[in-house]
Amino acid sequence: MSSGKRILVKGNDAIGMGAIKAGCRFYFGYPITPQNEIPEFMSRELPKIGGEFVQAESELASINMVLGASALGVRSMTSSSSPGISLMQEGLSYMAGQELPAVVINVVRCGPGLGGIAASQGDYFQAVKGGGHGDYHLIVLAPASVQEMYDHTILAFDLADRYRNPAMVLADAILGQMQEPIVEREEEVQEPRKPWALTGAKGRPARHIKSLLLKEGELESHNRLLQEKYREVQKHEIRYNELEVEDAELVVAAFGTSARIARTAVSKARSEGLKVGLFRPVTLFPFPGERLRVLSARVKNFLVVEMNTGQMVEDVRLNVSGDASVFFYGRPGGAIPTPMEVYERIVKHYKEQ
Amino acid sequence: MSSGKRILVKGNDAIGMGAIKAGCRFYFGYPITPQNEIPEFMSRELPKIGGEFVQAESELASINMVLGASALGVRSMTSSSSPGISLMQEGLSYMAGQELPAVVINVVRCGPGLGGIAASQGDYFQAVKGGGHGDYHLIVLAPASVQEMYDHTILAFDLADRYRNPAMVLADAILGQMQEPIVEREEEVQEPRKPWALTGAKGRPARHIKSLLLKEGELESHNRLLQEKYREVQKHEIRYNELEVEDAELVVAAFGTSARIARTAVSKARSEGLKVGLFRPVTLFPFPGERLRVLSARVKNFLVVEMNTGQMVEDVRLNVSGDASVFFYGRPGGAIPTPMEVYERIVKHYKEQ
Amino acid sequence: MKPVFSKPKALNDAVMHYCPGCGHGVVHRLVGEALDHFDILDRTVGVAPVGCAVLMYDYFNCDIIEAPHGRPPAVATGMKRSRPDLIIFAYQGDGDLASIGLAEIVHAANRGENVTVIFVNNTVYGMTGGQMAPTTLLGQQTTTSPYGRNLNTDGYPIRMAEMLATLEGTSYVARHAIDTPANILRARKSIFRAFEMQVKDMGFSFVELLTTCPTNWGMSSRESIRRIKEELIPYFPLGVFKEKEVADYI
Amino acid sequence: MKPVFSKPKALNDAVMHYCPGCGHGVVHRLVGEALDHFDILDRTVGVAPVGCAVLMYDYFNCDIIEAPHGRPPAVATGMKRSRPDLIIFAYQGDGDLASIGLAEIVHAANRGENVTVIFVNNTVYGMTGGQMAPTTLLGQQTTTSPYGRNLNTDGYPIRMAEMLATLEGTSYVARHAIDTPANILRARKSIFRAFEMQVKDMGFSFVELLTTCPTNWGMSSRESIRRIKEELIPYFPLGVFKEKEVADYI
Amino acid sequence: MYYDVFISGFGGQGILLAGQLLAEAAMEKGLEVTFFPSYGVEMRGGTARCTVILSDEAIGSPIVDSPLCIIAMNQPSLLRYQESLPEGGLFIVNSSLARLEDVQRDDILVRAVPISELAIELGNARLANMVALGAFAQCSGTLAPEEIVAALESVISARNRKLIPLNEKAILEGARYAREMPVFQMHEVEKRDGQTY
Amino acid sequence: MYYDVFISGFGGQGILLAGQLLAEAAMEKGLEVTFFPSYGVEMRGGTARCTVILSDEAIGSPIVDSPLCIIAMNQPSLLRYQESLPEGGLFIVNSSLARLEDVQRDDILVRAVPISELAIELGNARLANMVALGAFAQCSGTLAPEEIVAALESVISARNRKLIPLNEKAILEGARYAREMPVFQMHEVEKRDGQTY
Amino acid sequence: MATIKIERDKCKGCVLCVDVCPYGLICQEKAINDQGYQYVVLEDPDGRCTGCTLCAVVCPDICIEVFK
Amino acid sequence: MATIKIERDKCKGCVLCVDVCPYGLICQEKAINDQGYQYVVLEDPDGRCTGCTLCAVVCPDICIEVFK
Ligand SMILES: Cc1ncc(C[n+]2csc(CCOP(=O)(O)OP(=O)(O)O)c2C)c(N)n1
Ligand SMILES: Cc1ncc(C[n+]2csc(CCOP(=O)(O)OP(=O)(O)O)c2C)c(N)n1
Ligand code: SF4
Ligand code: SF4
Ligand code: SF4
Ligand code: SF4
Ligand code: SF4
Ligand code: SF4
Ligand SMILES: [Mg+2]
Ligand SMILES: [Mg+2]
Repeated sequence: MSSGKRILVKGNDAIGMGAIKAGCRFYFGYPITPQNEIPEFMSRELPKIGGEFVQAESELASINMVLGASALGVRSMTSSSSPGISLMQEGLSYMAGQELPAVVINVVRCGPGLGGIAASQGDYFQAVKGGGHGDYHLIVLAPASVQEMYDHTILAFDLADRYRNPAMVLADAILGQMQEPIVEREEEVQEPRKPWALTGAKGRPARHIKSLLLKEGELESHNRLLQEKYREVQKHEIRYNELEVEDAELVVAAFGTSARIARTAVSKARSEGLKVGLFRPVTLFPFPGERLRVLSARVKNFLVVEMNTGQMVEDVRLNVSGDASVFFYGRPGGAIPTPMEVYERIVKHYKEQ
Repeated sequence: MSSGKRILVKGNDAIGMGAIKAGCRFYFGYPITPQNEIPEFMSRELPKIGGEFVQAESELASINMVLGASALGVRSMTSSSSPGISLMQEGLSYMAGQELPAVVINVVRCGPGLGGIAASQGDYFQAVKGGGHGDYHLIVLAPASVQEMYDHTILAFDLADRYRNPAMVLADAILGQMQEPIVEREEEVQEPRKPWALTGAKGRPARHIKSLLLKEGELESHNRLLQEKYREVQKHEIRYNELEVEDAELVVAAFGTSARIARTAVSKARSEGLKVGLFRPVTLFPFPGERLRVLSARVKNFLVVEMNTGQMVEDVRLNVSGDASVFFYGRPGGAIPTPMEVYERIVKHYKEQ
Repeated sequence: MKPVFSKPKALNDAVMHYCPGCGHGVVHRLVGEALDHFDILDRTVGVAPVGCAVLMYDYFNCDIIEAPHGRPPAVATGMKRSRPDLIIFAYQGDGDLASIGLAEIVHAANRGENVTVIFVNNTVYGMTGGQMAPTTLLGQQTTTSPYGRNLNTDGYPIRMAEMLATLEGTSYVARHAIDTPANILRARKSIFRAFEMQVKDMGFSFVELLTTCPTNWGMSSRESIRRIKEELIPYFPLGVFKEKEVADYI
Repeated sequence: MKPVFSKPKALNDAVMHYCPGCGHGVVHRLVGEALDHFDILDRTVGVAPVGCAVLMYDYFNCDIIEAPHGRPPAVATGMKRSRPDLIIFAYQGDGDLASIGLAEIVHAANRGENVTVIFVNNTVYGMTGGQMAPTTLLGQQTTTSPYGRNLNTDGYPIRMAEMLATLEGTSYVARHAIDTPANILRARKSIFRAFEMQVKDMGFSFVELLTTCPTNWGMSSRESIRRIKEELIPYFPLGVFKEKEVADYI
Repeated sequence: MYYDVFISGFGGQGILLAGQLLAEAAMEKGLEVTFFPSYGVEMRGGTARCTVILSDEAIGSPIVDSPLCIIAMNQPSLLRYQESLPEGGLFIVNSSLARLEDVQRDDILVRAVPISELAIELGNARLANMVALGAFAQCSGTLAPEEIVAALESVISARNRKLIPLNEKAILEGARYAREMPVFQMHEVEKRDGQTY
Repeated sequence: MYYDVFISGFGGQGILLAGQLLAEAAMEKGLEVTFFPSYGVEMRGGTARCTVILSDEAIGSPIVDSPLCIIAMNQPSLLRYQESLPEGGLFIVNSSLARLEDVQRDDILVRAVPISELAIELGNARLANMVALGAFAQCSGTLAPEEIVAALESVISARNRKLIPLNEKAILEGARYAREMPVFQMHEVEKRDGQTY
Repeated sequence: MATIKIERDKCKGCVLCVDVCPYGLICQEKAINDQGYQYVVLEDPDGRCTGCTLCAVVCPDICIEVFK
Repeated sequence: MATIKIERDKCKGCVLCVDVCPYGLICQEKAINDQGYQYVVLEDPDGRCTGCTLCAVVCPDICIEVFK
């Protein structure tokens, strides 16, 4: 990261800035709180730089506009929040099947249903296990600061293009609404060539992008190739952060805003002499399970903190070794676990050891 | 089950028959292969008995028509297949949030995207972990015969009403298209009273059904009540089938059509002297994890067979004890694992013990 | 002295959350008066949209359900088909009805569902903070048309009443403005007529109301009322576009 | 002797999977001829629907993408906005366009997207085995209207060309029949005109084609052709409903 | 008792009806039965296929890789499916439309029946499916031809009730032909273990 | 160094701008900072709230249960939020619009500043947010009033540039008042451990 | 004789009623109500109100009742 | 003089061309082609074909080429 000027930016705006920095010139979206600043930013900025902002008639239309733009090889994106993202599930499954790269932002709010507009992490499963039909994965990034809202948006474009796969930035209402200093990236973003894109069949045979594969065995092979690709992603793109896990007796695992809250709790615990560490998955798919496996060879207590009723905790359980204990603390429906509450759980489970 | 006359019925028709037996008089749906026999059956039969068949303009409309009908306290349903079910995710999240009972049939085909029309189990995650936004669960039943297509449809209505929650029958193209003898149920189905239904506010205060909960803490409490309900469901409604697990050294776990295929493989293995059993979850949510935990105290080898790249296997892993080995064999994209393939895996992993 | 004008019984006494001068309140009252007039409050179920009127269940004394954004016509269809004895009305904003829910309104209308739809057109997304709606006028600045709605990129404001009137399935289609007392009384008459159509099993009835959104128009209530006359009515003409005399039903 | 009628270069030699007498083949040819005529094959991207024409990428020599059911207009919008130099056409069936994709077609039309939409109306869901479409005629039996389409429960057959013509955003709207040679030649002219509109940046163009589905109509090819004249055209009148002379664009 | 049969042919040959009738007959006999048709997009291709499984126990897999019997009603089916038969499997070939000389396997039982010709002799090519079933009943020994005849009423729609006698005749004719079939069409095969069938 | 402050008042009082200015000033000083506003449906209710966190280390939770300082710009805020303060917390009260006698806590530091009156004296009630910030800077000792002034340019839009001097005056006036504030408004409190602040 | 009753605490001070009263009988107060709005009141010392209901018809918050 | 060429293996025997030929020059065969359809052929011993292209215009399978 360059040592440029720090500027105070709202999380949602940082996403818009990151997208433009990444070379995204085509935004398609439909308003929904708490991410309206993204379409608003794009509607203001894109026309200035020769891009196009289209307010789609719905999230269904948004994702399909993105699908179309992406098929032509340009970088494009959409953003929404939980109910709107649910409406995109068919389109996301198609894009995964068609291997189309694009970036989808989910500034998660609380559900189920209309729920509310407060922050939540209730869409982890949907993002990570595949809310649409069929065997596929999105690449899922979980920023935890406004700087990362910017950085992850750029990274999402890069990963999406590298793996020809839709990538999702899974933020939440707090990250979308808060302001923090960020430093903009100075180096140019490199857009890869896209020899698969539809550009008109000039001087080459016609190309098709499709997910319907009717010939015997064709769809199975395609699925196996997709799985192969996901394994590649798992091999190369796992990212996570750690804080004082080296000597930790208990490790708190949390992503996004929960990790920020947990960080405060962990610091307090450390300051009171408890050997506690923090493990933050930065990529949710690929999930840093291997690292958890390694950690759990030594650490026998994990506390997973989420703003939901327990979703990532399943992936933690799937990965830690059999004799490690995995505790969970979460609050659903827009309630935010406080640092104090997390601290109390740390103390509780630390003692239980 | 009564000892009535056996009749040869197609799986999809059995669903229609079950629905009508259960008292469902309102069907809303949009055509999609491989479940078209369901709307076709309903369009033929419902008008004869004073019901209504509405061909909705889309799956989005279908699920919302069901939402409306269900809110008035009547039994109603929709059916579709994978891409269409993806389009229902917002509506399902609303219905779960609003605690509206209804039955949704997913005759799964292969994906992702348009994929194909062959059978698949690629929508397990979507059905079980929640393809929509927020923390919620559907009740998910996995029939494995045409008789169960009939029975489970009735059961789904009962469970949906009992818990005020949408219930899904997760079938697949094979179950939908095949014909087997079934025996129709003779006893009347009891529909519970629905004191929460919207029926016009005659002689009582007006009622509202909603999922938007804006007052401080309200949505969190609502979510906690929902979780409480899901725990009740887990306590009372777990169903599974077992075949020769008592002395088994290796247990094959599979649901739906996979379980049928596995059954043939298990019989073959048994006939050759291998101590192999079969474990079939009948309810996918609630998942019979506890029983797996118990089994895994003794059985140390599990082979999960699915028509996908590995979904239910995660729930098996989450539940068996730490030192049990869980192997997986699956084929995605409409390919069907053959009994012989499964048998070979059984032999392989049996030896690995 | 006797009261000659009071709050309809269909509405309760809660303070409404709408902004000062917002048109939703008047429309609520007119609907309430219709429910009183036909004495159908206790067999009516309303369908609330997602939009500023999402909280309408806090104000009406009838059963109400919340529909996902844009889907009230589908929800209303599911209801009316299963309980044709109930009176079902959907209340929708312009984002809800003319944007995300376009397919649902057109198809419910085309099927001639015997329900009543009240369509509140304030040329903007009120609830989410003033983004462009399909009904936003050309040149109108909103938070997502910061340089004014541009026909090259954003297309034309859509006229729903006219469009629905062309469908064979609609029985009653009208547009009115919630600005002057005279226009409000005309709107009232149409809303009454719309419910009457349903009570008489005459099929799909639809009333579009041009209303103010002072907050997102960035205007005082007074200026907003003026804008209806000066800008909205010229583009969205008022009147009854269609009125079937007999039901199509066989 | 020189060939005076050959397969357009825009189409390849594959045997098409359509049933004998199916109208899709003729429409493919007419679109192919238009691509040849304007010499745009190498800068055209087609959007295939989900419907019997989903496999059109096996027949056209231009780049083609498969859109989710009903969403071709949105996919086409995403494409044209990002590469306005490309020629984008969407090819849709009546289930695709008039049922599940109604919001997308109306909004793309209303935004005046500079794309061409070819709408194949065969009054039935061909691909899925003959269920009722929004365009199914009253009384017509289909697998989901086994007693004939009933206006009380199923509503009216929807006339898309007329509806879209009422939108300010559309530049060219026509309906033709694929039955007699004369009608086919008229359809050809309209399809050419529709692509010409796009080539000249004139905005949204739309051609509806009445075609046969012998398989699901349960008729011979011959009877199907007769049905177009006897039943379809009386309800779906032919003609050019709208043709802008100059683009609206500023 | 367990038996599975795969029937394949052209779209118009009544393949699915044959499968259903067989399934119905077996069910009426008290057996467990599963019938699985081909469906959907495949139908456009003009081929029809189905699998019927009969058993006196609960049936496991409804899908069979290697059916004990295949009925090939036309040449493409003969070519495409003969490989699927297990050693010793029964291959009933409609020799009116498929060339026996294209059978490559010498480890299976082939029964060549001029199914279409027999049907045409009975007065209607569309009776081929019934002739085939009769032959199948006879060759496989799973059901008596009469048991299949008995199920006709349940499978044939009321409208076509008057056709039942003709169908009955066709079934019995197929059975008769198979019973009296010249033996040269029975390949003598050797299993790898040396046993002779 | 770590400090967090919660500002609450009516919609029109410029609460969010105050928070942003504080955040900007702290950032320009080189601190880490997080600003979190209330948003959305709540806005319709006519209240505005925000939290600003300053620190010389990476900031953890952007949400604070118990902020070290609360600025209550009106009576509802005074009533609703005083409970959130920790022992010894700083409570800056706009005594023009909130009644000091409604402060129930005796374990916190209360600073009563007639913020709105001071703003009106400066010529415009809308300067209240700036006055409040000046007072906050003075009382909390987190930033110098001048450091806040210096950030004005970054936060105030070009269109309103000419208002900067007036805003500066208001900030300094708030700081001055707080500096010279009569002492009787400082509650002497005893912590449970007997220490006196 | 006629008059109107304005529910003070429901009034949001939009002044739409003020504008339509043919006799200008409704005035906005400086003071604010519980909701924080400058509410309106009837000022009709001479009993000129005709009970025409225009004010009530336009009031979005349905806080005017008319008596005659 | 004119004639047409029908691609036998693409023809699906829909006979739409048969119906439009003004001179009835196209006939359906009893035999079937590779696709399994009874294809059509030109029977124009007297060279009456005018190359009017009507048959080609209606052919859904684009299997008629016309020469003049
Ligand atoms: C699926 C979905 N998309 C978007 C939203 C966000 N949203 C809520 S209300 C609304 C539009 C409100 O505008 P309108 O329908 O015109 O009603 P108004 O508030 O103007 O009365 C939107 C986009 C949502 N709740 N759900
Ligand atoms: C979301 C979704 N719903 C339903 C389907 C199933 N489906 C495939 S094609 C089709 C309709 C085809 O009819 P039409 O659009 O009229 O095209 P045709 O085949 O008649 O040319 C349907 C409902 C699907 N693929 N995806
Ligand atoms: S935002 Fe607009 S529509 Fe919503 S309540 Fe306020 S004035 Fe009314
Ligand atoms: S089903 Fe109908 S539309 Fe589809 S290919 Fe056959 S004739 Fe054409
Ligand atoms: S009733 Fe008429 S006269 Fe009386 S105050 Fe209202 S508007 Fe004025
Ligand atoms: S119209 Fe109603 S809300 Fe508005 S000022 Fe008058 S009384 Fe108050
Ligand atoms: S070109 Fe004309 S005359 Fe010649 S065969 Fe065809 S239709 Fe007949
Ligand atoms: S129209 Fe074409 S496909 Fe049909 S019969 Fe004639 S040549 Fe064959
Ligand atoms: Mg609006
Ligand atoms: Mg069609």
